[in-house]
Amino acid sequence: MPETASSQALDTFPRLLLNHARIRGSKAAMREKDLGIWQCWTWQGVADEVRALACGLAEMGFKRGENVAIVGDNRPRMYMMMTAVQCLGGVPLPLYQDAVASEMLFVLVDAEVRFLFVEDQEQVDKVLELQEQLPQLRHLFYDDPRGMRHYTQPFIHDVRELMEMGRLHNRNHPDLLATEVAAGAPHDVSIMLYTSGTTGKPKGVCLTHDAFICAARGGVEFDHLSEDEDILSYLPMAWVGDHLFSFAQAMVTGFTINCPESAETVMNDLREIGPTYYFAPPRVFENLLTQVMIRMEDASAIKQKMFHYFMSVARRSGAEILDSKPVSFSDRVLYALGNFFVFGPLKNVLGMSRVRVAYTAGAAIGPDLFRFYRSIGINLKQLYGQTETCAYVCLQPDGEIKFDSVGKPAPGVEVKIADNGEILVRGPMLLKEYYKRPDATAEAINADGYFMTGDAGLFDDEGHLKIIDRAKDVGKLANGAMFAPNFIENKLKFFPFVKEAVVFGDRREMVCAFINIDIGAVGNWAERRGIAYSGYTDLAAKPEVYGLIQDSIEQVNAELVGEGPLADSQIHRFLILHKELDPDDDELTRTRKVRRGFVAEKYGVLIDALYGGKDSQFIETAVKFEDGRQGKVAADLVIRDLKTFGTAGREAA
Amino acid sequence: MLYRENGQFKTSYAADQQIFPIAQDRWAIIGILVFAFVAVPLLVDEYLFRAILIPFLILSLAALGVNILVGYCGQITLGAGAFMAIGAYAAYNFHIRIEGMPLLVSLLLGGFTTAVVGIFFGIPSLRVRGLYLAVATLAAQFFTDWVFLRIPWFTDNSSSGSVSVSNLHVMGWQINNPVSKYLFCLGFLTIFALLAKNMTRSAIGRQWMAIRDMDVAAEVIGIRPLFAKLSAFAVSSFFIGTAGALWGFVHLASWEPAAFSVDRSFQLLFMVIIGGLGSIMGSFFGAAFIVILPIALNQILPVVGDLTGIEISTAGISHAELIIFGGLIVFFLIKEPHGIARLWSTGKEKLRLWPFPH
Amino acid sequence: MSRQIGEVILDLKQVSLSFGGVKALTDISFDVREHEIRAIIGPNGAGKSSMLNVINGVYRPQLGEIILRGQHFSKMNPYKAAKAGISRTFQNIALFKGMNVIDNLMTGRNLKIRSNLIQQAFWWGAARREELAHRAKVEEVIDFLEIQHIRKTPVGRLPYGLQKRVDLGRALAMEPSILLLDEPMAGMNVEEKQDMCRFILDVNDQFGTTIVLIEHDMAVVMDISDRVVVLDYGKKIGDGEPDAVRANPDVISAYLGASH
Amino acid sequence: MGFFLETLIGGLMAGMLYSLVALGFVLIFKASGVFNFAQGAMVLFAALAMARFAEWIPAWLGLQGSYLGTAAAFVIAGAVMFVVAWLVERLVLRHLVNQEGATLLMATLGIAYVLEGVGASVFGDDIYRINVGMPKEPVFLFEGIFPGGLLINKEDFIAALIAAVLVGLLTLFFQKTTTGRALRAVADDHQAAQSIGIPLNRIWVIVWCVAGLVALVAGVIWGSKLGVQFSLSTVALRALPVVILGGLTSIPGAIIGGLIIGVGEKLSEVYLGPMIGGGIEIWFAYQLALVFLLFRPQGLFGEKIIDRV
Repeated sequence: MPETASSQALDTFPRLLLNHARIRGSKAAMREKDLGIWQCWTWQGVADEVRALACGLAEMGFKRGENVAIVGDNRPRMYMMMTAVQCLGGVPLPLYQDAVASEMLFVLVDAEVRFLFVEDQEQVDKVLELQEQLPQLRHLFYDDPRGMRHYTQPFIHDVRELMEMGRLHNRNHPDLLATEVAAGAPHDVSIMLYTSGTTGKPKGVCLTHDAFICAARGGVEFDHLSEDEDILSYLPMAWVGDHLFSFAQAMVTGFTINCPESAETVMNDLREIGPTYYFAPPRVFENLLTQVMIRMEDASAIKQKMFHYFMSVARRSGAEILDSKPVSFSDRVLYALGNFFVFGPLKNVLGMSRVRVAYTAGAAIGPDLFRFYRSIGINLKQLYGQTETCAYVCLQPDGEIKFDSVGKPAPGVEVKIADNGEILVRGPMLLKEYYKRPDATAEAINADGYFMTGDAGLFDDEGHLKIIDRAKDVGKLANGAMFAPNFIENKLKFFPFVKEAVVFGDRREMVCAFINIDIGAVGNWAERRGIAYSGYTDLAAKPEVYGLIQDSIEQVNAELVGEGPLADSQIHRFLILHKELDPDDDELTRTRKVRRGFVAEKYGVLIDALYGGKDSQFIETAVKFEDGRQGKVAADLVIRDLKTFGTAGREAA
Repeated sequence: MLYRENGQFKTSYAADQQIFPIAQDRWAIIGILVFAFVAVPLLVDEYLFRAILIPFLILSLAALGVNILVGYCGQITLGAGAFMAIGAYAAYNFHIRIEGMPLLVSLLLGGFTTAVVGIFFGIPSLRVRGLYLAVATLAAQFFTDWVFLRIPWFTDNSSSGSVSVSNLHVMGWQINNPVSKYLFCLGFLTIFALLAKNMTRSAIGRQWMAIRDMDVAAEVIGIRPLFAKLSAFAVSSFFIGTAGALWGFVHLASWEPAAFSVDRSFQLLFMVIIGGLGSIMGSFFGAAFIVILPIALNQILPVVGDLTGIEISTAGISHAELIIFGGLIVFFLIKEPHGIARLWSTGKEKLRLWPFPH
Repeated sequence: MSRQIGEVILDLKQVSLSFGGVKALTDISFDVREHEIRAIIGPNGAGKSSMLNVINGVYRPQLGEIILRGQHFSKMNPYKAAKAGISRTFQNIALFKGMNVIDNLMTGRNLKIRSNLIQQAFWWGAARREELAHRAKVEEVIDFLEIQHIRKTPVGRLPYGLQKRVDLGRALAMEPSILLLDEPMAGMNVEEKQDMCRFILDVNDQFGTTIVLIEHDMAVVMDISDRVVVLDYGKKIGDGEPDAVRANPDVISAYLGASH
Repeated sequence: MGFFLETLIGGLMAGMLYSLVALGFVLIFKASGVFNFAQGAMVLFAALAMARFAEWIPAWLGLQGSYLGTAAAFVIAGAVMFVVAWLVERLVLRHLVNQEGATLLMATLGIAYVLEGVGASVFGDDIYRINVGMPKEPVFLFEGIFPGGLLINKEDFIAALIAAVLVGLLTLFFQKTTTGRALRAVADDHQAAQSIGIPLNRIWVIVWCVAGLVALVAGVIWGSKLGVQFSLSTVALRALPVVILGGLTSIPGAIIGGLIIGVGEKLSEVYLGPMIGGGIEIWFAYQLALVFLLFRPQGLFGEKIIDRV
């Protein structure tokens, strides 16, 4: 049957796009809030612009297999450029738009980028800063012409120029695009994403059309997504999660992606669009919840009472109702009332009224946080995956949500646990290779074709995967007991007052911790108690704040007692850092993961003080401000001892 | 609380600039209109039509007119009653002096005549502002009072000074019972309210508001105060005049100049201030408040008297009404100087943000 | 810089203005060339604002004349000035407080409205088309000034710095050829001043708008203006390029005398 | 000629009373920015109080036909007006600080309703007479100069005299006393006045007391002439054009404006009335003021407004 033949042929993104243009050409493919309204592109419109872009690139001398770097916020034309590059058999290479010039340099050189597509003047300036070091750079295109009038360099072009050129080219060579698309193959690399890499230089992860299409199809079928979904695309385009959800899945199903107007208006744009399918890292959900709680504090007493009453009803039965589990009639009635008075309106102001499926991934999510969203009726689920696996390994099936697991292996994915506890995965979604790094590729994929995730985990009785830590981070205390720092840090970070935590203990006799407080939550807490403070450093040093954090850590200690092999990892001593850990100071990765080794080295004095039994320690640290200036922050940090719990009680019980 | 705005995104300026951009509001207004046009005629008795609904509709229309001038353009008027009178007498004269004049045309010509006179009395607004202007508009009030009382031509030389119209019909539809009168006025009000809303959201409305908020800045961006103010006077007078014609023709059927005294002017000004200056919705709220309050007091006071055992005479009740009416007005001005419309919009805002307080 | 400073577009000749015997401006002449940024500086009460008010006809000078693109005006009025493409911002922000940002900017499009009252009342035909077209124009200004997040906020609720930006926006919505700015940066913090400077330069650069600017912050004035005129007690005491003006002894003494 | 002079003098005498009432308006407006529409109701209320106390007090105390009763009634009515002033400040004005002119105007209308309602329920709503012993008989002056002399109504003459004296006293009070100076400071700038320690609230009570007193005198005079009845409150509306003519903030403006309006009204009634119909005095003053406004928007003595931008 011809139909089967054509659907079989839908194995690269350009073919998917052309197919959408054919069968749902007038349906909205992309929207962007611009000039006050949601500007729309239909699938046909997208296909036309992609054609113009691709032909323009061809005219400019683009060659099959070349990498095109794409830098900017989520904009329709940025996504279109990706497909345009793919049409010609090239590889789009999205970069983090907030990366500083020096960070971009490595990738641009490594990937031998000749063509660069950036959003605006800001990004152009960054590239111009590096111009000397990029001898291979041929053409730089920009999307937003604002402020670009005086850039006279001949290699800088408005993307509209490129498209104009492309249209002309298309008239002269109308078959070029079809030929190029036909020349593409599913095992071609469709995208290259650089992993930030907690150690060493970033590596380019090459992922094929096939890998991403499989991953996207798997997810789509798993959650029964249709072409009617709306998704808000606001996460960095260089992140694998955005690529899977906003690009690959949209391309597979034909649903609509929506780009917000600006960073300041994301919340408002979210409310307007009301996505049906939503994806965000835990930190976003966390911030939202904190906002909800802070804003509710200002509400009248009656409203607060009502809110808390119905939230308790939701905690009791909300998640169960969502999972269609049996719930008493009275609770159902109360929940329905709560839905009218609290949950429904709350979802409306959060922009989540229409959400059918929401996912979070990228870091562990606190059980309370997770429960909150599920209990008010938002079908929030976790997934597990990495850049190397197209963010696709495990998914939580509807109705089988466990707060401490990441779900079951996704369709088509094989997962097994190695002897050392490391999670190994195999399937069509695996990377093809690391760009120009056969050594790293060989290291990551074992002889059986399994990718070594580097995470330690275990399956529970029902086949749900539970992640404990990075495999290489799992160490041993001096007494031989297992030490999983991330596991403990995540427990700490589940407290709203703790922004970041770094724990130490590998090959040491006890566990100690650095804490970053959350300036918003703690600041609010302090204001309500009338504690005046001048800034982060000052607030962090307040004895009251120390007390607050101490309580939280001791609670974690109490929980750890029940975690079997991790009971010895209770935290004995801690201090609150005088500055916030910051990607600009290299203490965090761009995805806000702690660079443990770097931090340990940078703050060696503090670690010595923790383990040396001192009560306080002076430290002075260089910092980079947002505008690029350098400065110093100095403080005398207090160190506190903590209560730990024996395992005797548990044994007695 | 009732709002679910997710997914109501706008993909064109036309959608973004519609009168009710939120779907829930659109449904509510459709519901209200259906209720007013269909359910009310079936449910309500004659007394309610006569005593409350018809006066409410006509005075709402007049209040809309006053609000355009006072609320949108910032020109205080104390002569609204006079403009109602002009509308009523002009329509009357067109109606009786021109054979076979259709009712609708008479009413609208009443409005147009008022608009012309309104422009004339608006001329002082080009020179004087604020309270000076308020007093200048009183001049219009007293002058027209006198004209219709003393110049017999306007009242068709009627010996008693009172005029009357009868046998009203529009294209074969007899407007002779309370329901038909109600529907006739409701139709007028609906259309005029739509026109008023359109004007206030267009260039002309912005000109009025610019003059109101900061006249020097308005001039600097090329708004001519002459045109803005006189157009506000004209439109406002047109509305008030038409309302006056309806008041005379439909509500009263026979009337004398006292029906449009300075008290009527004050009453209309009360409506827009209590309802909310610069708000179409406020005009309705204000009219409802002012129409219903005296009737409610009239009903409630004797009951209160009975309950407390105090014998209240009819005169006593009317005095108490005055006191309570005045007191409530002062109370309202103190508690919510921006009027009921402000309460309404904060309430709506709260509902949209619910459960958050702000 | 690619912009070309052109011919004299606005010329003031021997303008004198007084209020009931109090002299605000005495025999002042100066010219403004097309596309340039022209600053007026001087101590408080030097007559700077009066100068702008004369240019766009809010005040009528007793003596002197204004030549705008070769046309002589002995008396300007605000409407004529607006028609001729002069728009301005105000020292004490004169926004329309009862309207939101979009509507404030829409008032700036007033002179370009062609539809009549009746069409507007029915929101019909030309009125509707115009309304939507002008909205699109206004959105461009909103985009230009980066005030998307407040487009539907009533201006009264905005912080001062943003109100100033909206004030500029309303002036820009007129698509003026000459823009008069009365202390656009007064009372702003450093960051807001930087933004405002950037906007002023961008306006001048992108649209070729001629700008006449009153400003107190000398660093800013010297930085962005092409020529500076200095007033003191209603008299002109200096005129020229920033460096020349800075070196002018009269200016130095007026300024030192005023600020120390 | 004699007839013209007669009319002129009659107008001046009536105008003196307008001046007095206008003064009440101006004082309140100067001190608090309130355009007091309740002035008419205050006149009615004061007249009612006077009329009824003048009946009741002799009845209670058994004083018949004595001037003492009338005097006591006047004092008590004055006290009542002071209480009214105090209540107005307490219950209304202090809650409406910084509101717009139109709102304040509406509030005074509310006060007017309350006053009319209270007046009618406490004092009754019939027509009452006030008899303060004003001579009713006319006198003839200058019989030597004009044939038949000039006919002057003695009652009007005395009323005008009283009004003139009161106007004079008030003017002196506000020009010479500390309170007067404080009041003028308040009129110039509320905030500045407050910051140098002038108690706004007390000033307001004082001006409302003065306005109450003015209303009482006007009420007594008009009441004894026309009878105390509901329409008295609209007579005071006639004083409005006076303030417009004179300028809302000007005391001399109020005085001169009153005289002009008084004369204008009488002359127009006599000379224009027969031509275009009777009763034109209702609107004539307004039109006069209106035409005048077109040429001098700030009134005769009002300050010129300069727009600063």
